[in-house]
Amino acid sequence: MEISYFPGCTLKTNGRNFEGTALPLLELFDIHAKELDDWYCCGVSFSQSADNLMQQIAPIRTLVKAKESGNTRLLTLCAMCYNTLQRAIFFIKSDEDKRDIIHDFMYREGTKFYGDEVEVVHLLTLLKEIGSEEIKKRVKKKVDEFKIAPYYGCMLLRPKEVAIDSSNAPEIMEEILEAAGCETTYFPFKTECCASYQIVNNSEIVKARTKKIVNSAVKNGADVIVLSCPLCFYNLDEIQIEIKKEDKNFKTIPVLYFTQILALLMGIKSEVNNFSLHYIDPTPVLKRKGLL
Amino acid sequence: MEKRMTVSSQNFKNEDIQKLEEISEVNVYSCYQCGNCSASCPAFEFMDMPPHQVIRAVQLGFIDEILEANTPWICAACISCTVKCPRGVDIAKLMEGVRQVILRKGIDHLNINEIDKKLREQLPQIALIANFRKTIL
Amino acid sequence: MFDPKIIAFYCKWCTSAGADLAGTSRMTYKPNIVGIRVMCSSRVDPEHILDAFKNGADGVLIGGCHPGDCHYESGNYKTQKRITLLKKMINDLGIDKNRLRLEWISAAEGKRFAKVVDEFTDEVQKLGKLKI
Amino acid sequence: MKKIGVFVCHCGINISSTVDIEAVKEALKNYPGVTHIEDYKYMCSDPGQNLLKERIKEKGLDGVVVAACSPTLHENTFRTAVMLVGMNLYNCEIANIREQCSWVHKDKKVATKKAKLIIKSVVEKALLNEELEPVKVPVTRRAMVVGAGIAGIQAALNIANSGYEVVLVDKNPSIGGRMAQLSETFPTLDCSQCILTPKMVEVSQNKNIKLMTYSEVVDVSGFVGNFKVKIKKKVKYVDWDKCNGCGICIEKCPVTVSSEFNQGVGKRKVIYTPFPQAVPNKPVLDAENCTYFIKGKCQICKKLCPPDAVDYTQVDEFVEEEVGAIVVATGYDTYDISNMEEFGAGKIPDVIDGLTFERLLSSSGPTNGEVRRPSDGKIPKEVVFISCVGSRDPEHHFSYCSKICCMYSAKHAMLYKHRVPDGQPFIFYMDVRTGGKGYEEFYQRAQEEDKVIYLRGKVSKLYREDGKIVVCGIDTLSGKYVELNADMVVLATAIRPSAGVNEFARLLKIHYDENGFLTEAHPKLRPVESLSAGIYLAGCAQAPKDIPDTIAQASGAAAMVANLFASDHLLHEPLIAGVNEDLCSGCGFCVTVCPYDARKLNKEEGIVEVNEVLCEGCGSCSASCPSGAAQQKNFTDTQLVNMVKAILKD
Ligand SMILES: Cc1cc2nc3c(=O)[nH]c(=O)nc-3n(C[C@H](O)[C@H](O)[C@H](O)COP(=O)(O)OP(=O)(O)OC[C@H]3O[C@@H](n4cnc5c(N)ncnc54)[C@H](O)[C@@H]3O)c2cc1C
Ligand SMILES: Cc1cc2nc3c(=O)[nH]c(=O)nc-3n(C[C@H](O)[C@H](O)[C@H](O)COP(=O)(O)OP(=O)(O)OC[C@H]3O[C@@H](n4cnc5c(N)ncnc54)[C@H](O)[C@@H]3O)c2cc1C
Ligand code: SF4
Ligand code: SF4
Ligand code: SF4
Ligand code: SF4
Ligand code: SF4
Ligand code: SF4
Ligand code: SF4
Ligand code: SF4
Repeated sequence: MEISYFPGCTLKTNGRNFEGTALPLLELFDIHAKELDDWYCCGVSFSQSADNLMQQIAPIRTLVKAKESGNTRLLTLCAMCYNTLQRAIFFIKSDEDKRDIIHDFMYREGTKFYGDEVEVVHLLTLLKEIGSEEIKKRVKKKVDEFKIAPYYGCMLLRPKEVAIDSSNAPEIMEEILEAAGCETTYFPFKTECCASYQIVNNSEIVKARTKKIVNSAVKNGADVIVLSCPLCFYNLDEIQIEIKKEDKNFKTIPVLYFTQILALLMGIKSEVNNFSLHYIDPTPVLKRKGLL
Repeated sequence: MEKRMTVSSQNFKNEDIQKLEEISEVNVYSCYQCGNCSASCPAFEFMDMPPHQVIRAVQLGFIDEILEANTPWICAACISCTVKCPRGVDIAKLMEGVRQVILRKGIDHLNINEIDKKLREQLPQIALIANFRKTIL
Repeated sequence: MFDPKIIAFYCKWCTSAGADLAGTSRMTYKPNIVGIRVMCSSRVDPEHILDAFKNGADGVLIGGCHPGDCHYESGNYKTQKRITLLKKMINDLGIDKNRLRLEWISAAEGKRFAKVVDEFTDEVQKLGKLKI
Repeated sequence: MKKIGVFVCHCGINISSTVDIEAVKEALKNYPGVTHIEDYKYMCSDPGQNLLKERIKEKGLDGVVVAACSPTLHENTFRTAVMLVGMNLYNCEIANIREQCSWVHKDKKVATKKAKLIIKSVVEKALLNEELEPVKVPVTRRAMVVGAGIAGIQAALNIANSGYEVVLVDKNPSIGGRMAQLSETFPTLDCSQCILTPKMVEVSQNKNIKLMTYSEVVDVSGFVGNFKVKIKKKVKYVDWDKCNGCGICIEKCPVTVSSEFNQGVGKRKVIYTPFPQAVPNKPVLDAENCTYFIKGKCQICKKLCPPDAVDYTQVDEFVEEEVGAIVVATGYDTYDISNMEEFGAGKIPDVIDGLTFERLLSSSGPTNGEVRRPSDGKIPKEVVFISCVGSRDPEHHFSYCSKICCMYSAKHAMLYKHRVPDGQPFIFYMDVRTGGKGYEEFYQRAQEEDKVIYLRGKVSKLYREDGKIVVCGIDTLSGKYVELNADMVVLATAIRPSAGVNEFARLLKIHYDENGFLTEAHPKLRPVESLSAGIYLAGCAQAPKDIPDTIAQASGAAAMVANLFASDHLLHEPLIAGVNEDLCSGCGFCVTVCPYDARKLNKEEGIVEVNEVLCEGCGSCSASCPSGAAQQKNFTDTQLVNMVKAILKD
């Protein structure tokens, strides 16, 4: 099966460990993620002002490319891309007047977009559709007492109309990881924001957030945190180093993409993990648990 | 913050308030001040004025306080507040509105050159782009 | 703009009470509709509807209780059957079937009543004056 | 032609501000049949009614049309007035130019035009109205009360003490409802059982009350004065006629399961009564959990029962009752905490709901009234009470206020403090609603004497950490973020209509609102009646309410029943459908559409016959009759067609 794929900007750079593990993983299920020939930056943060339609153009152009690709589904890995594209679809569907204005603006491009032509799916949703049985079948390694804290952050869960699972108490990552034989841990901070792009001008907020989130994971016995957003990844991973500098008692914890764990369990060669992109080295714990 | 304020219907006629309501399309009068938005906000501790007080200030027409507060710039557009609000107030959208009202006065909030070079190289692109989109017009 | 004439038959127990609620709640809706209160929507004979069209109505609205809520057990089901049949028939007579509408509106649905009236009036307005 | 008088009401300015009364009068002055037209400021007032009566006499009118408010409001008023001067009440018609005209249109021209059309069409109807006399229908002077919580008990006792028989039905093995589960009750803190039990005993001893517990209504037919109700008596596996209530079976049954009455915190046996003071105090056997039914072995209860009352071969039994009136008092459930994801969705053992806390407080409860938390039986030292859980949250749950939780949370905090003097209760609230006699004083006492700390804000989430429950929220008064490490959390969950009541309402053909609460006939003026004659509402089935309000409404419903039973027959609206024997071809179409079997085909004569008592006047037969033989009185084909024409003429 082929599915169109929108990588977004970061997966080609900081997020190579994410894409690198996700795509081979899908191949195991005979799903070929075909990157769009041509795509635009999604804009990352969805514009919320009623009168700023310009910012909607970029994601819509990408969706038009997806429509032209001939596949009806567009796969995303990055939570932010998922969010922006999905909200663009929701926006186009829910406001006819604004849709018309956008169509007028794009008239030279010779195409229109109504929102029903393509469906944006996140990898987690896709894996859930594939189902536990199929996931189980492909697992090669067994791990014991490896406790994973799945962290969702914001963009997969909010606003409600784009949420891939319950906004308050999502379970989808747990379901998939447990199907693959992992143990997940109760983690009350799994849906809390890491402070996102505030890393650029106010890293103190990110520090405070990460400290709360990491402490909670550690307290609940987690060995690693897994997630699905390159920005959360950076915020939770790199900042721990900064926190550690200030607070010697702070206990760090490795952060991984959920696909990295699945790829290791399914026997995909470990090089795709690009462990050099991690700030807190996850290899010791992975070795201890027999995954490396 | 001022300790005394004169409440008057004149406050609502303020141009910025009207623009804010227009840009955000949020009906702030739905809010019954339960504070759930603030309690869910990841940046609460860093804000001059937590989200529920921003709403309150819009309800009463105290626009200057809002424009001066760091709140909209601290907001991470995480939408936690919006999904929690029992009355369906889209606070995240209102925050965007406040940012836009200020930005459209020609006041950018961020000077790209001020960002630490090392940080700039190290950060994922999505962090930078998201930030630019919220802080410069 | 064209001012359509719309006749409505309301069941006393639901839609007429819903219309009253729209009134007590001070909602507003388009004024083209004039209602006739009957005991049950099933009192409405297809003949009455045809008669209304013949006499110059541009649209006819029937309001009954929601399925399962009929005051007379099953009146609304009968109405539904009759109206479905009648819609086919008037279409054959050259009257657009959308000029006839059946809606379930309960006594608690004042808002819905107003909405239905506005929507239906718009629709009939778009269809223009009925010519037979 | 009849002489019709038209009376146009201003309703103060409610009508006259949007309807040009003079123009209306002008337009109708020469309308065929209208011989007199007049306006007045308040037609329903005494002078207004007198005016109506005077003119009928003076002008020799044969019919009147009052153009005023909705007929649901004053049709009765005006019809009563005309009858006083000898006019048949069916010669008085109402044209609704207020709710359906002046209040919904702003433009005076448009509203005036519409008012004219409405009045003209009603004049057409009045012109052809027949003089009718009400049909006399006998009343079965016997009532049924469904639901035997405090509402049902009170209604049943009041009706029974007025001298009428009552069938009291409850789906549970015992009567008492939720009140039996409560510990002490606000605002006086008297013990719930102590004030309820005497009433329960009174029910069991009252000769006029026929008690059917563990029973459900499965079918209802008929109409006011003459309902037929089919009741399923659920299988109990105990022959209650033989059982003497000794309780040996309960004591000896070796299997225990979690007790519904104790909200799952305590245990009960498989053969059980829900609580010791149950009425009737006879057990039922829960076959689902019984070893004998599962494995075919045990039979201890049967073997040990002195009068041999246990009977494993029993089956459901169905009985029919005839009653003239029905009181619905099916009460409430509380919103299940599994719906509250941000509060742990019921997965955190020490986060419980209010009813569970009542059981912990109750001296006859699973902890004998000691407040011990479910997870480890420890006495909690800091307890957080959260109000408005699921209530006042239109985005995620329900928009309404559950009305009693402010008060019971204050009560809970207070009682907790009395049980655990070194403990500290906290209440998160958004508003405190204490509208009731002595209620605000009760709230003040909770704060002043028991030092309950009120935090103003909605809790955003809570989670477990180190054996505590961390409650996160904001105190909007201080503007500070609050984190509270609690030992136990009590959620004041929304009051919901009890499960299955909407299906039941459909059986009865009464309405319920978007939240599932039963709809009263008028929100202010008829709060104890349903829209269907002869069916009354009491207690939380209609809306959340506390015990005093429940009792008041239940007594009101009982008074309505007694009112209905005051005479031995009812006057039935004569707007029925007859048959014109000359026109009837005996096709039988009308027979198949009539929902009440009011029409019977007389095969010999080849025509249909109508039972006037059974006909409810829906008019369905008239619409289906191909020959025009079945005409509904005062809604004849000619009348309807004339009304249509009157509207379309200009
Ligand atoms: C935690 C809590 C604390 C409270 N504390 C107080 C207090 O201190 N003071 C106070 O005044 N009020 C208090 N209340 C409110 C009080 O419980 C109610 O006002 C009262 O119980 C309502 O009585 P009811 O008869 O309407 O309903 P219920 O008590 O619910 O009775 C309904 C009965 O109908 C039966 N039933 C339901 N459906 C059917 C059916 N289809 N067929 C047959 N039978 C059916 C049920 O089995 C039940 O016996 C409290 C409520 C809660 C939740
Ligand atoms: C400003 C205001 C607005 C309100 N708005 C609403 C509303 O919107 N909706 C609503 O539901 N409720 C409203 N209410 C409440 C409503 O007015 C009351 O619930 C209702 O009027 C109470 O009726 P009653 O018969 O008990 O008392 P009353 O209306 O006070 O009637 C008592 C009668 O007894 C007579 N009387 C008194 N003493 C004696 C005596 N010794 N001998 C003989 N006769 C006596 C009096 O003359 C009077 O006629 C409002 C109240 C107020 C004050
Ligand atoms: S959550 Fe909604 S209602 Fe509550 S304070 Fe915030 S905006 Fe107002
Ligand atoms: S969107 Fe902004 S204001 Fe709302 S919770 Fe997130 S950071 Fe706070
Ligand atoms: S009769 Fe109706 S319309 Fe006239 S004054 Fe009375 S309430 Fe108002
Ligand atoms: S037969 Fe069933 S109810 Fe009786 S004692 Fe045994 S387990 Fe209990
Ligand atoms: S042992 Fe027999 S008589 Fe005694 S309570 Fe049980 S069933 Fe009734
Ligand atoms: S009674 Fe109080 S706690 Fe209950 S819903 Fe109303 S305001 Fe909330
Ligand atoms: S009007 Fe006709 S159909 Fe309706 S109840 Fe009477 S006889 Fe039956
Ligand atoms: S439908 Fe009309 S003609 Fe046929 S049996 Fe009934 S009354 Fe007679």
